[in-house]
Amino acid sequence: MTFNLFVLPFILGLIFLVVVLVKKNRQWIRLMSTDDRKKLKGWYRSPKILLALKEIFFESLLHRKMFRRNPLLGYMHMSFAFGWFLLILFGNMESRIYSGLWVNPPYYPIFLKFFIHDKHVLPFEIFTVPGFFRFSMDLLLMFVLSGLVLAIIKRSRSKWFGLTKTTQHHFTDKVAITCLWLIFPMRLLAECMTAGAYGYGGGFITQHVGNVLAFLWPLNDKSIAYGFWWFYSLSLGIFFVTLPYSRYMHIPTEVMLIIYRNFGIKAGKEQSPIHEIEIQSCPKCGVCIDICQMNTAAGINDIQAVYFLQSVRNQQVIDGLVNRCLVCGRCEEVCPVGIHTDNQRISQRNSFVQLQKQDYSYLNHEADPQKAELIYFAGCMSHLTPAIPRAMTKILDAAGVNYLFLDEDRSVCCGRPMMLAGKLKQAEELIERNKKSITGSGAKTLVTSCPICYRVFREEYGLDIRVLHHTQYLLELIKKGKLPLQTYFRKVAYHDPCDLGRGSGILNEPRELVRKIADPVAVRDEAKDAPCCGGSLGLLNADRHERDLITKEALANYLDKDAELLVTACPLCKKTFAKHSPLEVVDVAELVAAAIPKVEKETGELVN
Amino acid sequence: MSKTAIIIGGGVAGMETAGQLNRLGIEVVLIEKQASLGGHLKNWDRLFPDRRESQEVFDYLEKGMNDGISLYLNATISDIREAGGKFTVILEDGRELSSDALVLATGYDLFDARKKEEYGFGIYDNVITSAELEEFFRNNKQKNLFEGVQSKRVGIVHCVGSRDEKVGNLYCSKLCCVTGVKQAIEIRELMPDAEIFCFYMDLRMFDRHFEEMYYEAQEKWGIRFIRGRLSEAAENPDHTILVKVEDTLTGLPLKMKVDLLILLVGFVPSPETKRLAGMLGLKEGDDRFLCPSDEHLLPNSTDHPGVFLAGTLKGPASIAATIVDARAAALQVAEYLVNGER
Amino acid sequence: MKIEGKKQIWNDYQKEIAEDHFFYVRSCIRQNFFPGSEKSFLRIMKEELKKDVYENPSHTTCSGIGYHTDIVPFETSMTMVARQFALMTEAGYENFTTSCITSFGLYSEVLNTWEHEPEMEEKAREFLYKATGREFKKPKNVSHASDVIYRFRKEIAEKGKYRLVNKLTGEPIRVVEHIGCHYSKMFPSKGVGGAEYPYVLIGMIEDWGGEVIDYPERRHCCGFGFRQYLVQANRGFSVSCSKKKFDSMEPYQPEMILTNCPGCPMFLDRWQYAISEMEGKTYGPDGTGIPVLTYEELAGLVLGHDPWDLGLQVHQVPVEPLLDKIGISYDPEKKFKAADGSDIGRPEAPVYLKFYPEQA
Amino acid sequence: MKSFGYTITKDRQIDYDANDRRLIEYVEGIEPSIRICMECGSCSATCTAGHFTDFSIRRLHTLLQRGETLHLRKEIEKCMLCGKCQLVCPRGVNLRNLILIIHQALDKLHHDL
Repeated sequence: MTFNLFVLPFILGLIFLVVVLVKKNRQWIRLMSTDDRKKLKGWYRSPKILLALKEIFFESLLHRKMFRRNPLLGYMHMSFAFGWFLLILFGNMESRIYSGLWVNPPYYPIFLKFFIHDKHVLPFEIFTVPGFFRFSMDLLLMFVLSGLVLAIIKRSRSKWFGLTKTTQHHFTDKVAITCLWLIFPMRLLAECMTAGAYGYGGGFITQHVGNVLAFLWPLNDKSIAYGFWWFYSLSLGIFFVTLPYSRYMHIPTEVMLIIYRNFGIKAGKEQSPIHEIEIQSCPKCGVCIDICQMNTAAGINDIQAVYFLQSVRNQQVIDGLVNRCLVCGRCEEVCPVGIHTDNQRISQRNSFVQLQKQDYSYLNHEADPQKAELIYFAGCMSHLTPAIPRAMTKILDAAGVNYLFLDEDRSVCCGRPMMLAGKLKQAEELIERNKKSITGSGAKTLVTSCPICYRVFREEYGLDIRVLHHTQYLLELIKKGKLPLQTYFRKVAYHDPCDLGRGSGILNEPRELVRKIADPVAVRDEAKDAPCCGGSLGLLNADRHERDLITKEALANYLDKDAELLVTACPLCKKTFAKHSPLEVVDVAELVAAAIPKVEKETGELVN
Repeated sequence: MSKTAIIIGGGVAGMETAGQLNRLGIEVVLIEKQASLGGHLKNWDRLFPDRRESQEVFDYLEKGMNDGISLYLNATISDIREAGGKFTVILEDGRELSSDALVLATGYDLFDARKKEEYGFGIYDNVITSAELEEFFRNNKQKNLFEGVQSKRVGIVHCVGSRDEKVGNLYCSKLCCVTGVKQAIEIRELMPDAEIFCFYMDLRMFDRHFEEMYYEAQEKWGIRFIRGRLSEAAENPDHTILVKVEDTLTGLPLKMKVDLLILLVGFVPSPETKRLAGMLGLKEGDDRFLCPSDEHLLPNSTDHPGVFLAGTLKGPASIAATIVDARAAALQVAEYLVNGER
Repeated sequence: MKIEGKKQIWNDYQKEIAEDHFFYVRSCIRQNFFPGSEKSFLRIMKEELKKDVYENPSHTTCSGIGYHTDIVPFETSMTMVARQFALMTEAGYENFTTSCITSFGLYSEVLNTWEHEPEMEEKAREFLYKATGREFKKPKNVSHASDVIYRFRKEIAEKGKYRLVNKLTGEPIRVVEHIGCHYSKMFPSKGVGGAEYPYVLIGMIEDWGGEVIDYPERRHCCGFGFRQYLVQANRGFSVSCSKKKFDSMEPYQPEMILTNCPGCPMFLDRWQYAISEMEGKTYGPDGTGIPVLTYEELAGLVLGHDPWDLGLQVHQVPVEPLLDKIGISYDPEKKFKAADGSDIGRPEAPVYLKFYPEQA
Repeated sequence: MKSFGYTITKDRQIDYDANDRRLIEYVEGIEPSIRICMECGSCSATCTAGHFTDFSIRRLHTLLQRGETLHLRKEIEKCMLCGKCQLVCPRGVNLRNLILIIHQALDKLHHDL
């Protein structure tokens, strides 16, 4: 007999789940931009699918990244995901032994111990094929159950798992989690009871536990065991039905997300289906809470990506929450699922401010741009730190560069602050305006002192000339021998600005530059792990005390070293740090400018 | 033989000078025209910027009034004579007091707000002075200022009688600003839902903690500040006051109804000071306050040997500054009496 | 409002007003605006109060309009003022009284300047002598004609036939007073009651039985301000000023506006018409407007003079509702008849302001 | 309506009692830091947009405080959100957010204002 009525909840649930997932996936693909859809063409022939599968194995099943951040949390996720996967895999192989078929009805391996009672296999028999599988299945069940124990502990001891605040559950979440937690205990009980009632057919755990149960509970017979098979099937069925409407949707969506990502489809600044896929993929592991400076420095622990994404998923987004984020990219850097948390924020901000108009018609009266080979664009903020543009002009003059200081007199904002506030369309007008003066100058290179400008120039302007941050350009000048430098070995700590380091991946150039002139000290969090200075324009609604706390915490990263100077490469970082720093804060460009030896006018000799 | 000093005026400056001189072993005579000591201090409730009770300061000053000080209350001076470096002060009742030195500590008067007729003090029902408000605070600690009034909006007018050539006072009384901010906070404490406006020209928060108090008034208490001098006030039929200012920060004239208008009255020289200065031939400044012989180096001496000045008869000063000045005066007097230097 | 406070101020600002023998100078514009007013003053003074008032037909403008529009320099103005004083001196008078508020302000300004800068007085004497051969003494007493009526207000009340009381209800008539800017805003001590709370008109209203209404924009200018009115494009500013006053007084439901300046009654009266035509807005009950009277007209009414003899037919806001309220008898038929019985014509009916009884 | 060749000009005076204060109350509720402005004007002096036009965030804030909201929308449209104002503010007022919240408030209270 290979069918029983109790398998129906499981079967129906599974069919329902598959239908919903297929529909959802089709919907996502339909709503994708044509560009994104094109990327998916012929996916099955593409080697990218293999890379995707590999990533799925490591991330969706093994949870490798999560392991690195929090082993306990990683184990919990792995035991569920990988354990369940192995149960299915081994179950299928085991069921083949008894049915002799490669393809069995899906319920068959799941409920195998109901249908098959093989008295020839002993519980500890591991060197025969059926014995090995029976032993393994029990072991795997224990593996999954150990994850369950951790999950239960996590509900009350969330801090052990890095979550400072337990997330709120919806009704469907509650139903799903109850079913999920019931699935494996029910399976265990059903298998134990069945093995106990028959006196054979169980594994090393199920058989022995079953025997004990049969002894303790003489009334036990096959009908009670049958009841547990029903419970088991119901738990599975209900879990499958509620899954698409609960947070467990992250299990299937993450798989899709990995596939799409491997085909180059990413969450941008504007809403798209991939945003929803990312949001659905969040497993609420909470590593974004630990890393967030708003939390660690200012004690603000209800705005982190996990909560923000949840509010989007529940359609309870409020602007106050969306706007309360540095958009520093630190959580994006550590997210095990690879969610683009910054763009998620910006796209949500965008949906709040889409209809708000800006009017820059007053810029129409500006004169035509001058011509030059190289454009130097200091950026708005650099005008508040005049030492930076002064250092730059000194350097450019010393190197004999033919340049145009585009915003020497007055500047049009680069547009990134506007984008960070979600005003994407509105920023375009500023971008067009600046583009006109940049391209109109005929320059081949654009150098900027501001990482905020640099990032938007690169990402949004679509310029066909070289765009460099001054750290890159200065290094180039030095390497070409155009800048004679004297070194003075002062110990300095280098701070990576968010938009330059994490945001644009410019990590080495400033370091190399610093090494040429000074003596950098090692700091705790650096490069992509560097903290945000707290001045971020991405944070829209923090009060000054909260910002101060963030700045002070960030400074601590550099202060307990024997550094004499704090070096950064961003006017905003410089100005923000200067408020609290006991060390002098300078830009790399200032460091370079100071290292240019003076030239004796008459003799042409270099003097110190 | 011990030397004697007569101190005229029993306010903060007079009391502190008397106490200090007495502690230095000098015989002190203190003459006060009123029935009790303390002067204006007795009318204030709490002092800026820390809002301590004025009574505490008075208690300290009173402790200095020991047996070594001969006190003449209700005493008005009819004449002062001088012979051979000795002063004889003749009281109206004929008593004669003599001394080796004379300290004038006759203080100031508050500007009579009636002189700013356009503000309607004494005419409109709900226009009061900052001094009246202090009196209210001192006597009715828990009472609501606006019993029976529906909406609660208070206007506080800075520079009433100060920086005003039209009433003859070109000078800044300098303490009205901080008083206004202090009183604004105190009103807010009594009435948390009141809307409070200060009408100012500049906020002269010159002393320690003053600026912080202004900041607190804005941040914590939500006091609003409108830069513009009150031009005129009118009474509405419901007895509220219509104020008109230029909101100089927007460049627009502004009118607003307030339920209570408080006039921050400034310092003016007292007629009694003028009368005594006349007897002694002391120098009066353009602002009509008395001038010491050297504002930087001899701030308590006069060109008249043996005659000294202490406190606010030289111009507006806070209580803290007055006490410092009184101590300086005491030292100056002692030096004169011991070494004969002025 | 604390009346004691006001009384204190009124006590502080009392001025000396001559008792008899007045040298009277007229206003340039009032004879056109409200021609009955000056006539009424002379009639009251001479016939009712039996005072000696002298007018010299060769007196001229004081030049105040020119002075305040920056056309006539001060030196010229003070010489013209000196000439008026010379006429007074020649006629043997010492008490100078003016019909016009701006004149009153200018005479006060000139005398005050001479007091502080005697060399200016010398200059004026020299200029006057060179130009006309005249010499002068400064007047002993300078008053505005409203000061004089104020001084005799109680006598007028005694002789009066009417009181400012609503005949039907017995309630006092609610009056807002409007003082000309040049009366005391320049020299508070020269006006009865000072600059902020002038008493000159209030005294009349109180003694004649009315109730004075204070309102927030009481001090605001009527908007005449020579420069505003003389340039047509600026008249919008003038009318806006008047409108500000009307809007402010409207909630108090005044039954009448009393004035003591040549320009104010003109503009407070005519602008009510202009505003009604431009914006459809009227201020009195049932679209009738608020009647505006000069103090001479009001004194005449109190004394029982015929309204049409007082020239009330040239008012734009109809006065009949007010007359009816007080119970002053008049013949509606005579309103547009001259003294000789001939027809003087009728103004076109306004669209919104109810001017003719049949419009109401 | 008749024309006499001149018009009745609207009073320039701010009528505080007649003005609608809902906007400032909304804005202040979300961004209380605007209370501590001392009207120094450094924000407007450094303003990127202010270099090209008469946009003044200081004046805009003052007018908002007085309930003068008629031209507010047009004014804030000139802002580039660069954030310099906030950086120079000696009192730490969150000026950039002020612009965003005014936008938001105008949208939310749109029907009533």
